Amino acid sequence: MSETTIPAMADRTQQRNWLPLAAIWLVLITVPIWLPYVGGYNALASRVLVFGLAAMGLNLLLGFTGTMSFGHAAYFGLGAYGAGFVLRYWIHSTPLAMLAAILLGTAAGALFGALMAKRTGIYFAMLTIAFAQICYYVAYSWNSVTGGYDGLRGFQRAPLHFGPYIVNIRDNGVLFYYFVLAVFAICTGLMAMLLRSPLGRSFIAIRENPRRTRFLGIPVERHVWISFTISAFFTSVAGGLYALLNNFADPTALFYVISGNIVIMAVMGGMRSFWGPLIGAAVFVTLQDYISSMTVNWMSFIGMIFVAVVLFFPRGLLGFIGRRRRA
Amino acid sequence: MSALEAEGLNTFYGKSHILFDVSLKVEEGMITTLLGRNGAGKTTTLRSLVGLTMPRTGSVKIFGEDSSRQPPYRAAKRGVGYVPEGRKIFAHLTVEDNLRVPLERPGPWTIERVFQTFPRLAERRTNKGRQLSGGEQEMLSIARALLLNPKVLILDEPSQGLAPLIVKDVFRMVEQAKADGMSVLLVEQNVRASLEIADYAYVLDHGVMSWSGTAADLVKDEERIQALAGASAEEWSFDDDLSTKEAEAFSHQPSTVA
Amino acid sequence: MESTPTPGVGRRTLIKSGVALGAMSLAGPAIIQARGETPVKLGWIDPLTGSLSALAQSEVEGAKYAVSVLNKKNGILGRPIELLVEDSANDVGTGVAKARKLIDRDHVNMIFGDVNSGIAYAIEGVTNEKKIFHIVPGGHTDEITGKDCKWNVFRICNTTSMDANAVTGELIKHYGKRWYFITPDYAYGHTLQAAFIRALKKHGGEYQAAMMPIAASDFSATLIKARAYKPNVLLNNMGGLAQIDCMKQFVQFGMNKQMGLGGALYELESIKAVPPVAQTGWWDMEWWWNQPNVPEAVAFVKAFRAATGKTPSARHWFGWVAIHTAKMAAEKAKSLEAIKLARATEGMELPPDVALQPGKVFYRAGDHQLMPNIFVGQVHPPKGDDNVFTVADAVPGASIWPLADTGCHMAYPA
Amino acid sequence: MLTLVLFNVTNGLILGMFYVLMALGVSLILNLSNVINFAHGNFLALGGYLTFVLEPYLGYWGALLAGPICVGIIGLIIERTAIRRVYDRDPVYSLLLTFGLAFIIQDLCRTIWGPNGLPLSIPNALNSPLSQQFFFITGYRIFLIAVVIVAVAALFGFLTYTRVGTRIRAGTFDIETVSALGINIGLLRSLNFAVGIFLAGLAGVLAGGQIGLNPNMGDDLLLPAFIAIIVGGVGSLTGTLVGGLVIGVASAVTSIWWPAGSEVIMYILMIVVLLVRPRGIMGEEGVMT
Amino acid sequence: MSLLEVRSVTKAFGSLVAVNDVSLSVAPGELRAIIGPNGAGKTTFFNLITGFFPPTSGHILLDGKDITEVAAVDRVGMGMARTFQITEIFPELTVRENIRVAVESQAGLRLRPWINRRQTAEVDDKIDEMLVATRLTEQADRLVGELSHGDQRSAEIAMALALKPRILLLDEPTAGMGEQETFQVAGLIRRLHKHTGYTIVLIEHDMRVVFNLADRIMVLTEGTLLAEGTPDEIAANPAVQAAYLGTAE
Repeated sequence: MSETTIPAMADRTQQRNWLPLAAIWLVLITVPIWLPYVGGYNALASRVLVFGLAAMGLNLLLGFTGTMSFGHAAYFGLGAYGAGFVLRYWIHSTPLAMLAAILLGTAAGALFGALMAKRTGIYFAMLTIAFAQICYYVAYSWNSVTGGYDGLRGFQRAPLHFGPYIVNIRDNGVLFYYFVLAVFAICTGLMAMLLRSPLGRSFIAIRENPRRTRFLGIPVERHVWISFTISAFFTSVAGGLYALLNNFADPTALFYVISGNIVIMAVMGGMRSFWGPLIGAAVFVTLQDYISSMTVNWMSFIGMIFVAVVLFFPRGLLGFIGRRRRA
Repeated sequence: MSALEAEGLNTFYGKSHILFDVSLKVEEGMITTLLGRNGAGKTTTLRSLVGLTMPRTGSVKIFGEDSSRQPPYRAAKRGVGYVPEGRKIFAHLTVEDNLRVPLERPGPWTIERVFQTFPRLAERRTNKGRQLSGGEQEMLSIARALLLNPKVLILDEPSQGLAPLIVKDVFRMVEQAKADGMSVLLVEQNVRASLEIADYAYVLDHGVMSWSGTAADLVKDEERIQALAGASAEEWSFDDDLSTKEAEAFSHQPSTVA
Repeated sequence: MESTPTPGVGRRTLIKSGVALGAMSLAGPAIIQARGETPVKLGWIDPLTGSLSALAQSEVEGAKYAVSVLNKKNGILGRPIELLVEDSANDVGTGVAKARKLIDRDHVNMIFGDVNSGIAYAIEGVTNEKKIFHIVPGGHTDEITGKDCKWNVFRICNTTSMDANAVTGELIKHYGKRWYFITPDYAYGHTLQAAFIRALKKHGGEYQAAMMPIAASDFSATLIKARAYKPNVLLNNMGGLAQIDCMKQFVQFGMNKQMGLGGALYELESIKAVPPVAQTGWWDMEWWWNQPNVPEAVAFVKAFRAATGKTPSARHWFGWVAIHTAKMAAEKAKSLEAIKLARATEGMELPPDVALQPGKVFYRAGDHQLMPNIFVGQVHPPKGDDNVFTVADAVPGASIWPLADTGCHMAYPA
Repeated sequence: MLTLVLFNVTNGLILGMFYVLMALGVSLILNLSNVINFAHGNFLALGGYLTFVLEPYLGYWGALLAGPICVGIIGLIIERTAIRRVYDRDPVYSLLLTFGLAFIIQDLCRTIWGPNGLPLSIPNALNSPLSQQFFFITGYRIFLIAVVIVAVAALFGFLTYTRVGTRIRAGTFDIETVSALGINIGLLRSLNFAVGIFLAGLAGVLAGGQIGLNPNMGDDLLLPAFIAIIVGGVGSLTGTLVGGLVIGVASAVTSIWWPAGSEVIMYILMIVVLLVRPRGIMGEEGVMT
Repeated sequence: MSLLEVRSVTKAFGSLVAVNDVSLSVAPGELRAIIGPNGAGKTTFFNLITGFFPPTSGHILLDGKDITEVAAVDRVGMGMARTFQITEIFPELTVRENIRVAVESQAGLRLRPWINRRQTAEVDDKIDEMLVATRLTEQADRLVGELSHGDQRSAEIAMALALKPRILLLDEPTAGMGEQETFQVAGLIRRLHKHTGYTIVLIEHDMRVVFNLADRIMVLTEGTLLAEGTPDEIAANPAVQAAYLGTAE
């Protein structure tokens, strides 16, 4: 990674202006109020958060550890299936569904990561695709459990129970959005904490200079593996939310195209900034949604946006802004 | 007219300033040597001349024609042959294929002539570059530059890591190039040997051109030569005193001699 | 491909959607609920991109044609019809998102779709949850009107079992009882193959089968295996582009000289995309344009050709029927409320100028499945324009798919 | 059973030919320019469609060559205007860029030529099986093999015996030194890109004759092409050749027992190869990572 | 007993023998310089000591313990820290952040996904100490990539020091530096050596640095040991002179 970058280490994040942060949360919290006025709808906002979380999860690996994965659909999709399995076969409990999503996705991430950690560059990236595609084919072929190509269906997210209080996220789209937002907030909080911790700093150190990092006594392969696993963890949370959002899980969520989309969201938004991937996801998801309603040629428009970002926003959308602020 | 002329080069790697207003001339038909200790900026100077590293300011002229901030192939097209440090042969290609890479400028040098001149390379023509010894690799690297039929030959530490016998061969080749009418810019750490064959010499020190003149003048200046190798170690007076804070900081470091 | 908005038939333009929606939301519910000029909004979701796009685009074309016809005749309940088309991109997640978008944002009155049974099924989850009247024009899986039937969902195309049952007799009669299946590995393929096997076993036949990925494009290995089995007939159950690819390789290997070819669906769109030698075998058509003895069909084909320059396929007919069903149901119920619409549609019979075929065509109350004729016949190279199929028999759907076999238990919300 | 295996091995080799043609193009571009071209499959489709357009004017044989050449020129233009700008940047940007191009080209094909797919008619002489025994070896498939062999031989000949080819191979190893030796590497990369796209176009024409044209026709070949490169070893074109044939055979043989596994076997094979030989079958230490 | 002992190591890359049967013994508290012309195998020798790659034959002992098979990263834990010929730093991080990574690694926090206030304070104190020791306090919050060469090198040494090593290996610490910077870095090394008694092994080209700092010098040419001795002995050795300046025929 030869580009000059925007570091995100504690020393500067602490001095950081809190205004942009407050703005982001203000925008997210007020979504259900203003969204209808700009032609949006709650499920779209939830989708943005879900993919934003997946892309931010991936970005821990891509932007902050400097390691490429083309296979994060595996953890996204396994998260979706994990949640789906619980709701479909076992118990109507949203928290347990999320727990299963995390366990399935993270376990797979840890296992595959361990098998790949010694590889680098394009070999690493291709192995990530390979493992993801194998998950895809398993989900595709194992009809009796996963529902095969048609997906796992016939389940619904369950309302949340807080003692005597019931929050009906099943039937109320706004409440479900806030549920997604709450999970998103916890996850981004964890990510921010991680990036300020010694472990997070070791990831950034690996990105900046793996050789130096190794000679500071940090086992690079093991830390890449840990980063991979943590990244899979966040992506699987997003996958679990995705299943709850759709009341559905299908093999497409494991397909390499989803991996590519997640990478593109991160890169487009700016993979060196903390919030960049969320911006990338917001742009990608809403544009795709809007343009595909207007013209069947939506792919051309999305494609042109990718090209334009590469040619005119060399650091991604947020990287561009961040750069100027620093200058 | 000079074969090569650099004027006020300032070159950076990222944010580090490497060359400070470096100027030099390579006169036609002469061997000019650029000397200096390791890390003085010799290689950077050469890279700036051929365009591999773009200087931030300054100009480069090749036979009077401005070629500042042009991609490297332009310099080569104008007749600058470059033998990079570390030889940089294509390890996975055969000797013959290595020789087919350079641009074919018209002139006396052809692959056949290379094989006549360097019979060792002819013997190993189907061997991969990585199978060659260091000396053979150096020959190949020089031959590759000669195939450009250059008017100026730039060599970056051709004797590096070679056995003395081979070093002699290399220097003979450089003299032969001069005899063939080429102008030569030679970067060397083998100071005495390079002064032996050079006409002009430049000394680069910490990115600044600190001396220039005829090679003969430099040969006489034993002190400067010694300094070039750093062999004459003048006593430095260090400020070894520590502030109390520093002393405190050091006291927390482990000590192997208790 | 046509992608420009047709006036009155609303695929919205880029500017229109943003501005109009914003304006509407700001103006509040008063405008939306104003009677008379407010259009009835029909949301249509189909895989306009991806391997099923040819079929999907025909359905949409048929629907748009129906909308343009009906809008000249008072629309629905005297209100103009606005058709909002969304691309599901052959992806379940996208399809579901589009359904939510049409319902939550665009406040459509009904939902239609999807060619892909899996997506159709997933959309049902949303429409059922939101209590929206939902017509599946072209997704075939049995369960949609079978054991997973829902009160708000009606289907126009046949179930896989209906298609399989209709053609089995002819296949045995013309070729024999040793069959080889090439079947796509998803719900549609599974149920279709199972239905065929049930029917074949009744006649004491034997078979072998290969399950292929839904979007497979190379069939050489499978065809090698098929030939080794030496069947009387090869049943190509693939759909869309995969079916076409399989057909081409089948004839390239000269296997058309060694065994028969047949199956449930070989749609007009697909037949037109293969070379003449592959235009062969015994198949079902869910609707066929060339019915010289049905004046309504003749008139429809003529008008449709004049309007679009195309010969209508079964997919066009699905679109046509779907929009008409919406109108008829709304006018019978005098409401756009889902429950009333569903009650009105149960048992509803299509008039001849909608059914475009002989006999009684109706929505069966017990499973919400349309009961048309299934046209069984032989595919052949064109004899004149798009005349690639000769009907041997028109089998009434109800006769081969009794309600008892469906496994549907219809339940309305309390 | 043995016949079945034999048939499938043969069939797999034929299948592998496609992967090889596709993978060699991807590999050329990756080796010299460090760009993973995700739009390669779409250039393949475009090549097929252009041939379809040119066929009425040039006849099949003329179009067979003209189509790929046209798509090569289109590739060249795209390289000169867009792709060259990402050479010196993090590879993820080339991913983003080529993903975008893939979307645009696919959509263009669908808009211009329709989603249905079009038949690319091939001369009748090629259109029947050669023998009853080896029925799956049709005249067309023999022709296809011949074209691929000629193309691969031409490519290797070009790379081995021409100076430009030698420079491309040298550039794979050390592009900077190549430029210092007087070679305009911008031009070299453009040419190399065009050759890679030409190969994609050729694959598109051949695939078009076999299964017809459709806008997504290259998608199924893209990942196998990457796998072929990885299995063979990045940086080695011979490796790519071997890798393509190996996964073709593996895929065909697997489908005897497990038709749905014909794709997943490639991934399993890749994982196994990389666990045993971290740089693929022919990969070398030190050549790219 | 010697702290570091290298017993006849050889390293071959294919047919090229970069280091040929070289032995070395460094006593505790010694400052040892390794010199030799470019391409003599000095850096390869260093890489063998630090475990960058394994030797073809021979053994390496730290404090009497055979560490030939120990991975590089674990040698750091055993008290071996190094710097590189081309400064290896985290250019886009500040000096403080660079050192923080090292301090936290040394403190055994490197796997910790959180950090509490007390530990943060401790880490900060150690960073400050390193900044003071290397005289970088004023540059603490600047990006390392923006510093002068000499300061970058000081930062790299600060990172190595933060590991609290028992032996410090410096590969050409003054390479590519100006006069003033060379003096600055040499001064730092000398202070370190003098005041803490660090065992230091360094490769160096600048003879002023070598002769002013080293207790003993070893000379490598063409991968073999040419000479070993005190600075005075080496200065008087004609073979070394020839190796360095070449011979005029």
